[in-house]
Amino acid sequence: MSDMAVMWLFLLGKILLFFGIVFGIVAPIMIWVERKVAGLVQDRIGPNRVGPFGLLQSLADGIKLLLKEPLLPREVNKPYYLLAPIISVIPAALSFAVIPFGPPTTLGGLFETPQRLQIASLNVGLLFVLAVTSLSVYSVVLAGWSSNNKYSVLGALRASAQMISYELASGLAVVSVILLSGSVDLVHIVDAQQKIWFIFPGILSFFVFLPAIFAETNRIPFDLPEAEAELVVGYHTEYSGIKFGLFFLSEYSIMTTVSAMAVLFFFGGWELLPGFTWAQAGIDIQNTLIGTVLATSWFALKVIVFLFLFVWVRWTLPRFRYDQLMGLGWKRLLPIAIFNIFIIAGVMAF
Amino acid sequence: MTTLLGSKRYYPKKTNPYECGIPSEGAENTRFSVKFYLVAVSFLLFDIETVFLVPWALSFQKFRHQGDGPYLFVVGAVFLFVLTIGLVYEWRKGLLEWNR
Amino acid sequence: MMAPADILFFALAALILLTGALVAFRPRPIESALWLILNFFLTSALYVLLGAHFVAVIQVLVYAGAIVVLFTFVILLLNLNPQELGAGQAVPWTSFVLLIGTITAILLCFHVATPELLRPLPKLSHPDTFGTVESFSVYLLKNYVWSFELAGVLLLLAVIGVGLLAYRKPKSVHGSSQQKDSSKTQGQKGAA
Amino acid sequence: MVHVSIAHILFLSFGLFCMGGCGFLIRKNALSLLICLELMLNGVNVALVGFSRFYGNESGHILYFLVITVAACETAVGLAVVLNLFRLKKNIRMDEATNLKG
Repeated sequence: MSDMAVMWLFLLGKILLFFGIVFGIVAPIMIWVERKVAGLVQDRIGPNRVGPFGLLQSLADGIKLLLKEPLLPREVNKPYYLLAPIISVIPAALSFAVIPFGPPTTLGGLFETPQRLQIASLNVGLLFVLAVTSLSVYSVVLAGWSSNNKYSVLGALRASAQMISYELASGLAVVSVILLSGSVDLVHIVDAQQKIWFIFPGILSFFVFLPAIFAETNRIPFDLPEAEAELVVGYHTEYSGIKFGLFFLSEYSIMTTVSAMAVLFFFGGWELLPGFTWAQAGIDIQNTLIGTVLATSWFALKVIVFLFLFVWVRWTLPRFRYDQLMGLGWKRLLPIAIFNIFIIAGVMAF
Repeated sequence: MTTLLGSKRYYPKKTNPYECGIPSEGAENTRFSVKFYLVAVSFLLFDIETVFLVPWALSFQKFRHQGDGPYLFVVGAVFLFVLTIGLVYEWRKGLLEWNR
Repeated sequence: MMAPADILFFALAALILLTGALVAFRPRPIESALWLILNFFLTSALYVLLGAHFVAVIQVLVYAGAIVVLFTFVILLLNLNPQELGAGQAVPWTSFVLLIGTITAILLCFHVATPELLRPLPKLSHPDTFGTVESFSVYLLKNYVWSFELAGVLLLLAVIGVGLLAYRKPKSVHGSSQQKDSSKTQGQKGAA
Repeated sequence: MVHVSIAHILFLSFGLFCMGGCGFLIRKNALSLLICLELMLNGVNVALVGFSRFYGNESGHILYFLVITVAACETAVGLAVVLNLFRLKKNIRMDEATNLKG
């Protein structure tokens, strides 16, 4: 009975911790970092009034969005208009749930068997993430269509066409990861990288995956759907207040998810260094608490590097033209991904 | 939440479709290019091929341990070849050109 | 007392039928499509209940994530008004209710007459591996290689078919004639 | 005391198929027709997965895969036809698509 209670508390703790971290800390801090880096790149200060170094700026913005007048534009299709932001949060939250954020652990002997540090342990974790992220198209389409504004519809069509094109490329890149690891369980994929990180054999698929995740999150240099100059801001033109805030929040949380995916697939998750495991460094990440904390922080650090890359790229690169964007997806990344699968399979077979 | 907290001061223009401050022009229900359909349809067909590749990729190591690696490679290579024919067809036909 | 899994099954079945009815009878195609997504989700949950984990994921990935996306795209692209859609019904639906009711009654008699159909589902011999991706993949590639390859060929044929249908006259697709057409329909709308 | 049996699964499958079929026959626009066709295929899929569970082997899952492939191809080509129909007639009403009628 007490074991059950501990299990439930552990599960509850995982859920609260993770959602708290992601929606309460990571996303707001990401927004703050984004604006600070923007300031840095553009040689200005960025937010500096609210809290130390403007750290509480996101909180202030959140409160502002919450307190804003709930505006319902006249032409919109009400139920679908209200549904779209909620739908945008669901894939973001669901895809988080299956990402392991640390090695399986006994938490320093608290449990008999190692527990996985993920909210929902699925043996089809990778496919689940692919399936759930493919649903984020709907929030975009729904938002654009229900807004009944031509900029919104055009922005939504562009955004979703771009998302599905690059989803294909990232899907094929992931096939080569499956080929290398022989598993679709995210923890097993990390375990398979103890000898060698998949960035080395799968360098090509990484270079397919990276632009693909940038494009799927609609970030510069792939932010054409939002192209302020031509399309106002795209599919969420008609949204304001907390409804807009939800889109914003889910964008940043999806960014965190895809960064975590990139680290899990290609950079060994919480493994220490390529070819040099924690065990070789004399640290037991499964049975000691300190080892678990170290490995988890190491994983978090890798994810943060990726997130920084997102921000850095945004403020450095210009925007693509739409035909260039589609051309890149279909004529470069897709053939490269297919070729890459062919090569990896060939090398593995013979 | 916002319904409780937010202020409610509507005036008619506020709820107009957004158009940079000037009144909206042109019909809202414009029809869009068929290009978007082609992107979606290519995505659908290639997505299913990807889904078919997943079981193949997953069982590759298992078959390799049983010495059936080359066999599975040929199976996958034929499938990939068919997939590539489709892609080349689209390319040659100009399906992938956005600025036709 | 019913087992929780059984209760869940019946609840899901009821919801699936409800959403199915909404798909079939909502007037606008976009609403049908949205209910169809929910229907596929619930069906996916049902598949998990039936031990088909991989199939459940594929249901979401392919049906909800790709096929219905294509539908919504076309619905958005055409952006049809009720008159162009053809409002109303082609045939009164009451006749079908009668027909389906008859078939259901016959089926019901058949089920009651064959009691082995009403027995609880048998225990699985390998409940841990049944329906997982691993066992599915090996089963597919051991026994059904030809179906695997032929599915690829079928997809290729679909690509070619779509190419032929949609690409017969690339100029007229979105050249000047398309614009003329759309302006004409808009003019009609304005007049009406 | 009610158990889930193969009969229940088949009834669900049959129900879905009928909903789809009913919608298919009474709707006038081609888009709804195709959507209802998906619903019918989904009903068939439920039966396949149910039988797979009943017999305890995965052949049904494989058939499900093939059905999904066919469904995708059918949707792709069907929607291309609908687009062409719209280009020709400026509507997608099935009761007006009678060019092939003798």
